[in-house]
Amino acid sequence: MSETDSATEPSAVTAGSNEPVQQPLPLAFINGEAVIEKPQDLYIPPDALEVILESFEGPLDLLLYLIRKQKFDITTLPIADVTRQYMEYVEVMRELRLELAAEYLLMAAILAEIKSRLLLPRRSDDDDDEEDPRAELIRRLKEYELVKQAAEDLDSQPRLERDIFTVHVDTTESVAPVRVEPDVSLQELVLAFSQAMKRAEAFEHHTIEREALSTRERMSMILSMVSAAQYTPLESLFTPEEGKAGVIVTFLAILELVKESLLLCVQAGPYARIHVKLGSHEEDQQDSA
Amino acid sequence: MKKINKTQLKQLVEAALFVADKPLSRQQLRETVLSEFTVSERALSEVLKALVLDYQPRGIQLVEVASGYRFQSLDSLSPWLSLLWQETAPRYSRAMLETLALIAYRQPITRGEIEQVRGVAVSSNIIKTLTERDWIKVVGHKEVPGRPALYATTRGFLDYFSLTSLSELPSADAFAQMAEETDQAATASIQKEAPSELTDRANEINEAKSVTLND
Amino acid sequence: MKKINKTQLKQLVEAALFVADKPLSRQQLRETVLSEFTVSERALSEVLKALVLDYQPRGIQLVEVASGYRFQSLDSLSPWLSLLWQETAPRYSRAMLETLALIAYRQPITRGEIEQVRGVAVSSNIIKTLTERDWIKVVGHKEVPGRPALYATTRGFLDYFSLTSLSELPSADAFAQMAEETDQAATASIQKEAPSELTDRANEINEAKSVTLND
Repeated sequence: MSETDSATEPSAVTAGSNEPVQQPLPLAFINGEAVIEKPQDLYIPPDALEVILESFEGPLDLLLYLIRKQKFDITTLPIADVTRQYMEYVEVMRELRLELAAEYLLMAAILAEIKSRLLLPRRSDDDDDEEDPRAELIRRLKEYELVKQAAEDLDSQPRLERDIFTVHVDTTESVAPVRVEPDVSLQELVLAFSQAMKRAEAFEHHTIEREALSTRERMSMILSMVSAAQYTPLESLFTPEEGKAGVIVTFLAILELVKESLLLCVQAGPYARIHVKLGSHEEDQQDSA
Repeated sequence: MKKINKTQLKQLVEAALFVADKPLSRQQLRETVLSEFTVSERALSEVLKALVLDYQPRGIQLVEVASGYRFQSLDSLSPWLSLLWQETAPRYSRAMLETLALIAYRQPITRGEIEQVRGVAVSSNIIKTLTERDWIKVVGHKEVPGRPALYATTRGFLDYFSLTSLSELPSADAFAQMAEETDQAATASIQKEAPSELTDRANEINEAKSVTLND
Repeated sequence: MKKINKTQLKQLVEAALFVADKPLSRQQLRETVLSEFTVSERALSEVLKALVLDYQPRGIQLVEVASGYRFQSLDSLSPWLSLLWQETAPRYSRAMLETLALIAYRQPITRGEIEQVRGVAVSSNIIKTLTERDWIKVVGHKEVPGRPALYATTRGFLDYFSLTSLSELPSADAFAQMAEETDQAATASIQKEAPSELTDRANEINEAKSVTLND
């Protein structure tokens, strides 16, 4: 930054001495009123200047303001005039010991550089390659002007909270969130079983096989078919349509249930119909349920 | 105080009732959106009545509640409107899946028996969740002290997994193969289990089982 | 899938758009309130169009914004509706609006590029506020030293400004034209601003650029 600083000083001097007397420098608008005074002639309260400084969004904004104020055309940017006015402005800020953003000094350096390049005599063989040193700055000013306009347009765009409000309608009490249950795949289930079994000790008889499964399934089925309150005819537990295998599985399941006292088998006399009901302890359970 | 025509009054009152976060009373309407205007009590009543009528055939209704007027959805639409608020439940834990698997493969089974295999307690929450999902149910009680409930899977469980019967559940032989596939897919849950070990264990289990069945 | 008649469909869609906390897209309507019903794309369009028309003369309007359809109050009623709230709408500084405008028109864009165009540093606070408002988000990182974040606007931004797409932004055309010109010069200008070490390189680029410009 020290290089930039030193570059600012001489160019500011040059700007002041080389150019003809200009219009009074318009500093800024305060509450819509243009402040057009030569800064060195007029005491500006520091507060007011801070307002001025804050009203610019940086050096490009200040430059645009200066150009527009003087009714200059951006594309034919009179670099000497603009530079001189810019430097005066920067000087005032320095005099008032306002904290000057580095960007303002950098712009001062750019302006000085452009001006000096314009002053240098051109060598004829360079002419083809040499572009107007102002071109880049002009491009940036045009671009910034567009952004500035876009920001204003955006600000005037109807927006929520200020111009439009979203509606708020309550539901009646009968609306309740719907819970979406997680998906489980068969593979996950089988793997979970294999993991559980893997951890279990080998001597424990946690068995798995097709027949065992269907017997156990049948056991569950029978338990849900019979009640503790009344007897169910044994034959109603069989489904002849299943064939021999089905009947055997059902019979095995009944035997297993009887063995575990989950099922009570009752026969009134020889050759009488056999009835089943849930184990005696089930009775209390069923009644209370 | 300015005048306001009926159309504007209706629009303003309507919009106010819609954008407010809570019901608005006549008083509140007068103190806010209507504060600049001269509006007779009768004019306001008429506008409110007209609005109530306007919305009668629509999906939302203007109703008067204790604290004022508010728009609310038609009660009969609630079953579908509820679908706007879907809470996705978190994925099931390993404990949940193992419990379900044990009930599926070893039914009817008590909670104690599940705990014995898993080596850890089964939380009531797991049983509750599986019951609420209609995947498991109590089918009886075991004749041991405490008469613990015996759990089995439901028809809903079979339907969910597209099974016609429990015998269609993949058998022990399928474990090793599945584990292998899963290993390749690098699923974290099963990664540690070497496929060969699993096969051995599955065989052991099969042997142990045949003894049980024969006694 | 059930059938639903036109009156019921209209009531359901209307109520859903009213009770939802945010705009609903056709897709969202189908996935929630309409999930049980067979509704053709044409029937849904017709119902939405009819609802837009129904509300045209009213105090609230059905509009389409970036993320779907929503009911909102009539723009012209805002001076009075604002009276419903104690606090006034937030105002945004020029710095923030210019930054937001640049991100909107030039996305994806880095902070450095924004600073380049504006000629001043962009405060972290501005980026933070815009991010928290859910108006901008990081969509990637530019493959240059330091891999700076690339910012873009969100759907929330469009919704907030009642836009359906970026092409509806005011002065979009002027920007597109400028962007074309700037694209050619962009690299050069970045280098030119750089401190003296880069001067050599900047000159090279400037030379290259002048060739481009003279085409």
